[in-house]
Amino acid sequence: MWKWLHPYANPERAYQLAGTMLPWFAVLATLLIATGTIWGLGFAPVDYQQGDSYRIIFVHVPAASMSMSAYMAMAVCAFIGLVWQIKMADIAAAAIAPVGAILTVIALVTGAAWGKPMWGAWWVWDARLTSELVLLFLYLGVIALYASFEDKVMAAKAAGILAIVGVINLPIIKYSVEWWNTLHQPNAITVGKSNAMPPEMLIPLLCNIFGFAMLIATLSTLRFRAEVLARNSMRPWVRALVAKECK
Amino acid sequence: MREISYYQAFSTVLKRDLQIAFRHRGDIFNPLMFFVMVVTLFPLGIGPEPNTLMEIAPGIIWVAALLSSMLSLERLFKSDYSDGTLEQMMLSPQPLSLMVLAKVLAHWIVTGVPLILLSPLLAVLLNLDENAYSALMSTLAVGTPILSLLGAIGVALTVGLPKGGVLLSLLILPLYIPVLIFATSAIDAASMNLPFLGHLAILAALLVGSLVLAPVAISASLRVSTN
Amino acid sequence: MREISYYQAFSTVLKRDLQIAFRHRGDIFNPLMFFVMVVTLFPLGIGPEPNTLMEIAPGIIWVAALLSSMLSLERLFKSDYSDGTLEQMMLSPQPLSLMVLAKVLAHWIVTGVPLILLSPLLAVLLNLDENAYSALMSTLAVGTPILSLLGAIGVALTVGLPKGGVLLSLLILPLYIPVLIFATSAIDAASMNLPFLGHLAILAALLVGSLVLAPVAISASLRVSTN
Amino acid sequence: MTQPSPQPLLQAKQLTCIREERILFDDLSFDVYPGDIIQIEGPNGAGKTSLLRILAGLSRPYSGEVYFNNSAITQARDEYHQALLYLGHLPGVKSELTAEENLNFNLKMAGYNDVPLSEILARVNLTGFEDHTAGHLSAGQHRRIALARLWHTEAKIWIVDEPLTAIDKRGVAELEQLFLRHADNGGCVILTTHQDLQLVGPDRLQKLRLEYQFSAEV
Amino acid sequence: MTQPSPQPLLQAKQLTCIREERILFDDLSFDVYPGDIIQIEGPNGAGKTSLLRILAGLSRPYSGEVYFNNSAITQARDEYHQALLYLGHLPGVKSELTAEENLNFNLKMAGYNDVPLSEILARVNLTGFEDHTAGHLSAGQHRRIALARLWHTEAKIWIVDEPLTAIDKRGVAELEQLFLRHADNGGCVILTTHQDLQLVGPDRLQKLRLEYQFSAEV
Amino acid sequence: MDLSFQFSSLGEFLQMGGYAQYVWLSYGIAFIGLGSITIASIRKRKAVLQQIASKQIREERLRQHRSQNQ
Ligand code: HEM
Ligand SMILES: Nc1ncnc2c1ncn2[C@@H]1O[C@H](COP(=O)(O)OP(=O)(O)OP(=O)(O)O)[C@@H](O)[C@H]1O
Ligand SMILES: Nc1ncnc2c1ncn2[C@@H]1O[C@H](COP(=O)(O)OP(=O)(O)OP(=O)(O)O)[C@@H](O)[C@H]1O
Ligand SMILES: [Mg+2]
Ligand SMILES: [Mg+2]
Repeated sequence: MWKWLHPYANPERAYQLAGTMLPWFAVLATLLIATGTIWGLGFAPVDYQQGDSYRIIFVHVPAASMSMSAYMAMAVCAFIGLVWQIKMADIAAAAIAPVGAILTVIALVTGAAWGKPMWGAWWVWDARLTSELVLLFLYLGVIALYASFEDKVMAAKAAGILAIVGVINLPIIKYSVEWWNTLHQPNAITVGKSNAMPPEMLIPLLCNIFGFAMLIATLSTLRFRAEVLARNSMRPWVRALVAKECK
Repeated sequence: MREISYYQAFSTVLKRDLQIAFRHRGDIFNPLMFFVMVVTLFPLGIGPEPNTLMEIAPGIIWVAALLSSMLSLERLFKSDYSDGTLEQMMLSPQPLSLMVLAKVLAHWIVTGVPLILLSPLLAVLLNLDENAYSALMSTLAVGTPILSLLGAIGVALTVGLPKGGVLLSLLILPLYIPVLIFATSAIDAASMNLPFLGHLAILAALLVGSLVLAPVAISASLRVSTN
Repeated sequence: MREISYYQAFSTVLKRDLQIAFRHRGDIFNPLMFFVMVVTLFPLGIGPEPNTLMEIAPGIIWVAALLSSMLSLERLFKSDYSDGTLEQMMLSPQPLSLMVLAKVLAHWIVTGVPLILLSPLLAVLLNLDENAYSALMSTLAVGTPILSLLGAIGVALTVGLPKGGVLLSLLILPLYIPVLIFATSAIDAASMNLPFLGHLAILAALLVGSLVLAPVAISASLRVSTN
Repeated sequence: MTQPSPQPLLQAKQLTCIREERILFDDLSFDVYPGDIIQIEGPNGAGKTSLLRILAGLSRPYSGEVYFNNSAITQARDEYHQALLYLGHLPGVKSELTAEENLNFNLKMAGYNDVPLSEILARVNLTGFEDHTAGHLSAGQHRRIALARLWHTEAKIWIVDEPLTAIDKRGVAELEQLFLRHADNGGCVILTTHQDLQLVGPDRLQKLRLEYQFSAEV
Repeated sequence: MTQPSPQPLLQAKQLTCIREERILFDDLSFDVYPGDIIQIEGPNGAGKTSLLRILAGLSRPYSGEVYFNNSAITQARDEYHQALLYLGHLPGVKSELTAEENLNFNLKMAGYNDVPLSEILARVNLTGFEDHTAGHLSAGQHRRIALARLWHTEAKIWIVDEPLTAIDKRGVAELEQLFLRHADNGGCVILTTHQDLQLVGPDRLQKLRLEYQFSAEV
Repeated sequence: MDLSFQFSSLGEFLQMGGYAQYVWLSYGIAFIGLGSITIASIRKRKAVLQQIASKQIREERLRQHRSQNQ
């Protein structure tokens, strides 16, 4: 593990590697999301139960599932940073956090917009909804902690510890919320049990899910590169870069 | 003459923290009063309907306990940090996580225990079902140490920041949610005369888990945030 | 070249405090998050029943606003005290109560205003009756400055003490109770489609009273507690 | 401590200070004239800081009174504060603000507008640190931000408590020169320090020694 | 900084420290032998405190490593901390406890039991203040409580950051004597101060000068 | 697989079978959110470069100041 990661622990190498991967991520993300969204909005068949409101699924489910994956990715980076003391991994974790938070917000808003026509309320205290809300709080905690330290090296380490603690708690939270909710009030969300989804719906959905994954990769890489530059501003290679780009 | 003993380090820190707390009686008295006042604010804000109150009593008592634990935690490492004692503790030959555990234990003794003892009184104020008293006290007894342990992680992360205050709540309230949920549903079950030992067992498992993991996380956080 | 002007003193303090707050975005963001999180804790503690939640929503939102105002107040004078700025303010040729008023105003702008703006969202989360939204926002608009002013008196009294934290809540929560009662009953009235201007007028009167008296009380308390 | 000079700037009359039932000083009277540089001396715990805080009006003496322009400072607080510059153990510098913002705030509060901030900061050797937040400066640089006020003030009476703490040698020399210049221009300086002053010679420096007193009968 | 002596107590190897993207020192290496008294010199903001904190293991250098007994201090943390006594800018004294309780706590944490507390406090001239709460003592007395630990320790390596701050002249002389005695007994002292040491002659004192560096390419 | 356009007109497409506000709200928020974070991320790199450049200038000034003084 250490041997494999070691070369990329060098900021300059990491910066360049990120630079070569960036366009691939970006192109894939654009293509997949464009296909999935246009297909989903215009060409996928109407759901006989929910009518056209179901078309929200093509943003809602990708955003919701990717918000969780992004958290996992962040925590894994933080763990690598903490255990093997690789500064680049800490920076990567810090770069993922805002992207994940935005996805979580999107999942919440699209879910709420879907809930209003389906359940007649913008918000109910359902297990899934609640745990998504808590996920948002966890993200915000990581971001706020990172923002509070002026020394970003320390900031990334501290935020990393919090991300790891959060990931241990996330299953506990999810479990507890699920279990809490069923005790009080079984909720009427049975919509979209994905057992019988026809391929015309499933393919655009999968397109968007992968598209969102690529988007996370794109945005995180972008932010990662900026952070690496900021952290290494006294290095000659950064100075050369600055001299080149700012004329 | 000189003797490095883990036990001595633990007990010295514990004793010192208790001594400071008892010197300022306020440290014990104030979180308790905060707890009582938050609980009394609700009937004022919601209205005195006994049935509503009864229904929401477990939730209110536990939310108040959560907030009061969180607020009193805020200063856990702050004064040690700002007068340099924390630095000295990090430089002492014993493991930091041990001393940190002693500090958390002292904090719990000072703020958690009185709260548990006082809780039946508040239950009376809020018309809680009588069957639920034992569940209330036992969930508090098992749950408040978890709150102290988890909260201390957040405090350790923010100790070097100029204004930790409210940031802290953002970090640790989400972590408190499982405790809140299991505890209040245990009380609800008890007030419906259902068994609640299952819930309590989950809480106990959480306690054991955090007892093992939290000190390590706390000391790692302290080393990072005071770097 | 040198010119002692009251207006300049007021605006300099106000600007500086806002600047510090905007520098650490957290100062604005965190009390707000605390407010949101306390509100979400209640459904988790009490249960997701929409009707119960609707009934207790005004109380919960106002208690959360009260606590978040109080907690964010805690640091109002503390950092000025511990870095010596307060001493310098006391030695400046302008009246202390003026500068103190500027500080309280800055605090309210930073913590009170965002809270008012966010409150409808929380009302949605708690299923508050739609008629009551305007009452909620207007009581918050008139009530939160009172909280800041009254709270600042308590903060000023405890600023010299090593651990003000929870003691503060004892001093000021009782002062907050009238505001809580009038505000929640205004909202209750509104959700039953009754007029609530009467309650609001009482709150406005309280605001005017505290605007006149609090700054004097605050500056006197500061002089006493830092002697 | 008395010179044949027209009008004292500041008069301490029969000051007594009692802390924790211990008498720090008793019946202490002295006058401060323009041009005076007075060093309060004494071992740790003698009561130097307590005396300076009483002189500045930050705490009240057990008995006695401080006079400025022949009126008690509690009576004429505003005029006194216009003529006074006090720097205590705590520097009065906010860690969250930059060096420049801190200085600007301090000067504005004292009524000075449109000040050449970076020039003043250059005087205390902080060029290049103008927009570093003060919390990220070293101990000495932090204190220098507070001291910068001394370079731009019209206050006649300077009361400074251990101004040389954490300041490097070159900084100490510059401060001493500043004190001399201020005294020459008709101001007065009351200071404490445990270091020996190098540039302010024994002809200029007046010393007021506070002895360490054991609790004794009054 | 090298003497023909058998075994260095502490070795700094190629230390680099970067703060706020400014290089404070780069590739700094030196050995510390028993008997050394080393004063880190330099203007405000040069990086003295940063260096001492790295030597003590309180912060990590950007690159490089500190060795104690030929093993990196991060590896052998416990043994190193047994041999180390560090006193920073902050005294590590609790305002709520009395002088005696503070000292007792500090010594117990370092593993010393049944210590003649009042005797040690007498060494730092705090007789009569044993049961005053530390918060009610003067600035110098407060620091003296922290310094008292120096009079009762078996640690070989002393790292002290501006130990003379706020201490009166007699206290400074006593401290210097103590440093000399400690070095004679095979210990070493690494300190910073902006004052000139009077008793530790230039034959004993080794100086390590940190120059103020501008950010430069590595 | 049926890959035909599901709506008979653009107007109908915009109406989304009566769920227009919810569907377009969702997609709107999603794309505004993703778009703004994309822009912010791209700008961030520029801002960092700018910052480093201005710092270099300041250092230069500092170096001159110090060499004058010494
Ligand atoms: C604010 C409200 C909502 C939130 C926070 C929310 C959140 C979530 C989350 C976290 C997932 C899990 C994604 C995964 O496991 O990969 C999910 C999936 C899903 N949601 Fe929502 N949701 C909300 C409202 C709704 C509504 C109103 C509907 C439909 C009526 C809906 C339909 C679905 C469907 C169909 C899935 C995929 C289920 C599956 O594949 O297992 N959601 N949502
Ligand atoms: N907490 C911090 N965060 C970021 N930068 C810091 C911090 N502390 C110090 N620095 C930077 O490191 C530089 C050196 O600081 P340090 O405290 O080591 O100086 P010093 O030599 O001890 O100075 P002094 O004589 O004033 O105590 C400072 O100029 C500052 O820019
Ligand atoms: N806040 C306080 N409360 C009670 N007593 C105090 C307080 N501050 C100081 N004292 C008492 O007053 C005495 C003198 O303190 P003061 O700070 O005036 O001494 P000092 O001469 O300035 O000493 P140093 O040289 O150490 O700064 C102390 O010994 C202490 O007993
Ligand atoms: Mg003093
Ligand atoms: Mg220093």
